[in-house]
Amino acid sequence: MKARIHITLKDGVLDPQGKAIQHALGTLGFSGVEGVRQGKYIEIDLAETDKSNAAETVEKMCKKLLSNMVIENYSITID
Amino acid sequence: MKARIHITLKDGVLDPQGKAIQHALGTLGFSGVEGVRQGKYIEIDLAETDKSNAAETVEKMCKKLLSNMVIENYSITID
Amino acid sequence: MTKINWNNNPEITDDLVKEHGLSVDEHKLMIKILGRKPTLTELGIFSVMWSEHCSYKSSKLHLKTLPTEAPWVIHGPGENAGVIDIGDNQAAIFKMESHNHPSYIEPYQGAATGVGGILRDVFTMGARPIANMNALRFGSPEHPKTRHLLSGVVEGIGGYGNCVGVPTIGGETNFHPSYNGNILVNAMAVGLADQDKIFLSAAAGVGNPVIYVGSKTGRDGIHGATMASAEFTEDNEEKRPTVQVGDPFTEKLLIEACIELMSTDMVVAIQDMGAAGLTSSSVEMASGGGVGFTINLDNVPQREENMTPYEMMLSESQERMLVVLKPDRVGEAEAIFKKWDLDFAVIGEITETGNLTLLFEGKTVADIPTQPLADNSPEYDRPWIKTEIQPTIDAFDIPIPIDFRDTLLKMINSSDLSSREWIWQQYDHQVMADTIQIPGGDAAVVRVHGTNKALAISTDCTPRYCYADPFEGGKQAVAETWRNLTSVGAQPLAITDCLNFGNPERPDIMGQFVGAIEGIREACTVLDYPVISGNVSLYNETNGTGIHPTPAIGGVGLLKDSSKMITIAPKNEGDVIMLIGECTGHLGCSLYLNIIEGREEGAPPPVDLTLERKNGDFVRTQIQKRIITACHDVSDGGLFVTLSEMAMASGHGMEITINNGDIPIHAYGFGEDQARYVISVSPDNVKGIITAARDANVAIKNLGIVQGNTVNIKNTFTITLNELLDAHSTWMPKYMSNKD
Amino acid sequence: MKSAVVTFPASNCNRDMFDALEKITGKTPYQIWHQDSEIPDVDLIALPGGFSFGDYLRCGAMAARSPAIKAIALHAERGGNVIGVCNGFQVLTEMGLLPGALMRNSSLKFVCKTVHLQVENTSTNFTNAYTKGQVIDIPIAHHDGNYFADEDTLKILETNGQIPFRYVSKEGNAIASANPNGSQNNIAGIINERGNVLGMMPHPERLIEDAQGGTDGRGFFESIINTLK
Ligand SMILES: Nc1ncnc2c1ncn2[C@@H]1O[C@H](COP(=O)(O)OP(=O)(O)O)[C@@H](O)[C@H]1O
Ligand SMILES: [Mg+2]
Repeated sequence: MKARIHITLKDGVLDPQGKAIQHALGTLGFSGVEGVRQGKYIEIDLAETDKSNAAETVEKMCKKLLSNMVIENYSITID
Repeated sequence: MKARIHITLKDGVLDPQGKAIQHALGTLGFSGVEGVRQGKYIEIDLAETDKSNAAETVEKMCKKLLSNMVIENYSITID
Repeated sequence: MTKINWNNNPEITDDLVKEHGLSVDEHKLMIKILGRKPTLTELGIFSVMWSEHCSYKSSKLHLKTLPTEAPWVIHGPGENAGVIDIGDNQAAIFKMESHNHPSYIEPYQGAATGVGGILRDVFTMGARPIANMNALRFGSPEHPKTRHLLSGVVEGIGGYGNCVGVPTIGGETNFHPSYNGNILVNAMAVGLADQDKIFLSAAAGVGNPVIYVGSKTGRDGIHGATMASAEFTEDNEEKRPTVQVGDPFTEKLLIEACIELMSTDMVVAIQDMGAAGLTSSSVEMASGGGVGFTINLDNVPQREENMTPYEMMLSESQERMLVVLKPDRVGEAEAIFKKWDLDFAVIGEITETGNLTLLFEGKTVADIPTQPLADNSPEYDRPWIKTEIQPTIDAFDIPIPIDFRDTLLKMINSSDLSSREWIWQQYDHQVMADTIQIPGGDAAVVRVHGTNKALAISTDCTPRYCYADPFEGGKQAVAETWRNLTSVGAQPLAITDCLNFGNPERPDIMGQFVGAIEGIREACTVLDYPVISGNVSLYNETNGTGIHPTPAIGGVGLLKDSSKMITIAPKNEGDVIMLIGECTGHLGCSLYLNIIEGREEGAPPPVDLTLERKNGDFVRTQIQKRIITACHDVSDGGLFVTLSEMAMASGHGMEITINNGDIPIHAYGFGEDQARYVISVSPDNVKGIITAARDANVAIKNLGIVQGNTVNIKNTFTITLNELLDAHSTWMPKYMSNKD
Repeated sequence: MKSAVVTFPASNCNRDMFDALEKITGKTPYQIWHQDSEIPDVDLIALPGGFSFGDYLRCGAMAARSPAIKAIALHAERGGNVIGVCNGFQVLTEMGLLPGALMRNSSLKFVCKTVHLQVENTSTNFTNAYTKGQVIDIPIAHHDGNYFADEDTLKILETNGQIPFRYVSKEGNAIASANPNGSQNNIAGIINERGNVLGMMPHPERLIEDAQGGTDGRGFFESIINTLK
């Protein structure tokens, strides 16, 4: 199975990369950009064949390693 | 409108980060991890209200700045 | 006769041979060596081994003429890197290499993998890398790609070097339209080893195991020819060469693991997999040792599925090494690589056949005698024509500026002369805690860890001189590194070169190459400063326009007592500023002529090597005696720029009086005559140094004193330090923050 | 003083830290490999700079899940001193021994240069050899030194004197132009509430001899020695 994980910064956490992209888009002449946030996107191929088992495992992976709960949120999709 | 952009490495391009994450998951005791690829996830808030205009603009942004066409692919969703 | 598996083997047509970049004659030679037609894998192996990059076929003939010996040279060209004696059973090991084309395509990864590759050349010999340098040439600042390339290259060099924990301590950066379509990224690495623990690549010992360590093999950077032969492979997946991505984390582990391995007595031979990866490493190890290799490709650690022998042999995946071990030591070696989480596989063994024999899925897919493959590679004496000599420009024909202040400020605020701090701030130049002279001076200096010694390193080349006169330019590049090492008090010992030129099949370009080599040869001979390693990069051109000939030189020198090192910054108010060497006011090919008058013409300043040696030896001796307290050689921009740079570095102003005699003042101040140094000495030592100079027949002149916070050249200009600093420091940050 | 230096894969200032400790304390530090689950009884554990695990995923994240981490946390819990410099600081926040996180520099660029730091609190284990308000010069070299914590945490750090070092101008002002990485409140280093765990981005171990350009880093190690007297 494939797990797709989105890791995004929590609201209120400053995002230097997002800010820099927004600025760069402005200088490139793109107008109307009201906000940019950059996060991570991780794809994991799992040997597991049961969807709910997979979801549970990936949840643990996020908590234990993939995301830093002080500043980040995560969301998981399994397919 | 909100654009969600996924930027991933092209097939065959080495992904040192993904490799290291896969390894770390192994040491943490997660078994059955067959592959990990890490990409970027970018959210952009746009003033634009027309979906197809937005899509067109974001496409340009990807080509000009957000993705490195030599090694990366991108995909865009607008909502 | 070995049975060859002809299954899945396309017919080797003339077209296919051509697509592999081999000529008709080369094809014939290949068949003669094999005694039959090659397999596809063999064709691939021949094509990369005989490529310009690996075989030096256009340059060999001329490279042979370079001086490579001196009593302190332990290994000259021919090994992965050159080795010199620095006393106390210690050796400095170094080399410079180009990564031009990959860096143009993907600046970050191209530059990063360039750093990775040169580091491996150095640590494969048993050295711990202790310094990185980078010599960079970009197109004109106005060219739309320049900003992107500069930012990517610098980030890539930093991204790799910073992570592996080797300080990047210096380099050089030029901008010129001739590099618009073909930038140059030359990386140099310097390492340190004990002389009795230097490892070479020649394999030995029939039956000894051949080990693959590092990262897995993917389809990275496979020779462009693969594209053409994609239709011959089994799966129809798109086979365009993929960009090589650097993994500095793995490289760092590889450095530590290899150093640990080499601290034992298990290693017979070791070699990094550089260009043409598994092919060049195995062929060089086998031919160097006069033995054969049998490799079972099924055992090669692979990152991707269904890789063919052709792909495995031609892959340029990074961070890999090939090792020949003593028998019965595989277990011990494996434990080391396991500890560092690196791939480790026994992929073959040494045979007595002299052949590189490749097995794949139980069949022989290649069987090539390695000695003729490596040593009988083609060698060309390409036709060349001597570069036309440019007329010497008379300084009186160049207008005198109305406003010297504006002129100087304009010059130091230019792309050529402005501060490179924006670049080197992105490099960790202090990791390892031995950097005692950071970028910004003449040479970078690192201590030899745990000793009182230090190595000084400088990379130099003035391409506009080389273009006008390759011979004088070649001399000048060598002389400038020598001067820069001398300026910090070091004894210059040896150089590495990275010869970047256009298409050698054009006689004018070949003429530039030959001229530059002659110049390098002459300078190395007179200065006792041999070439111990190097690299040639040809075909640097786009749409038929070659780059400026750019023989980048990396020089290394030794300070036996690092406490005697000096910088370009005078320390005390009241110190006397003096000039060593003669001003003739040579404005031809100068930056003044270019920046202020918009002209790129004339003969470059001639390099009198005997004078260089005399003046440099004098300066070094006086530094060693602690008489000279600061020193800066005079190069780009001439005397006024040199004085300004010294003032900016010190935070003190200067009161200077120029006695220019018959020479127009602008030519005196901005001329680029060679063999000159500006020094500072304490007032007590002025008399003494003048006497010593007279005795040594060295020209010396009192220019003025260190004082206040303005640089004041009497009757010419007065500029405050703040104005200077502002002009010097802002060009690059401003340029780079201006996105387009 | 007995000390130990931890090495993670791709730590690269471990030797520098080791040498500094050896020179200043006169004793050879222990070396801890990231997979060691037991560590010797020492007065100080130092987590050095570098790019542990390539700084992949997040700086310090994988190192903070190493086997040696449990023992280090236990050492801290028992009141033992722990310092983390640069990557070591990132590991300490990822371990949760120090609050907050270190984000990408606001310039998005790696920055290596010498900065001015003001020593604000001299009553800590790590700063008592300096004088209050002293401005010292120390090199930095990092890509991710932009300190972030939520407002409540910041308030606590500020009121408890848990910010021993701040980036300042030569004159000692914590102004924006003196901030090399965008850190909140110009924070260069923080200390835990109990006062035995310090994380900082600048590298004191690179500045302990005149040949390195100064000795302003020494006070930091000398402070720890003083504390143990
Ligand atoms: N790409 C670079 N990387 C690191 N340092 C650089 C780079 N380019 C220039 N520098 C540094 O900037 C200073 C000035 O360079 P340059 O003008 O070429 O010196 P010189 O004229 O003495 O050879 C040197 O200390 C050099 O090491
Ligand atoms: Mg110089």
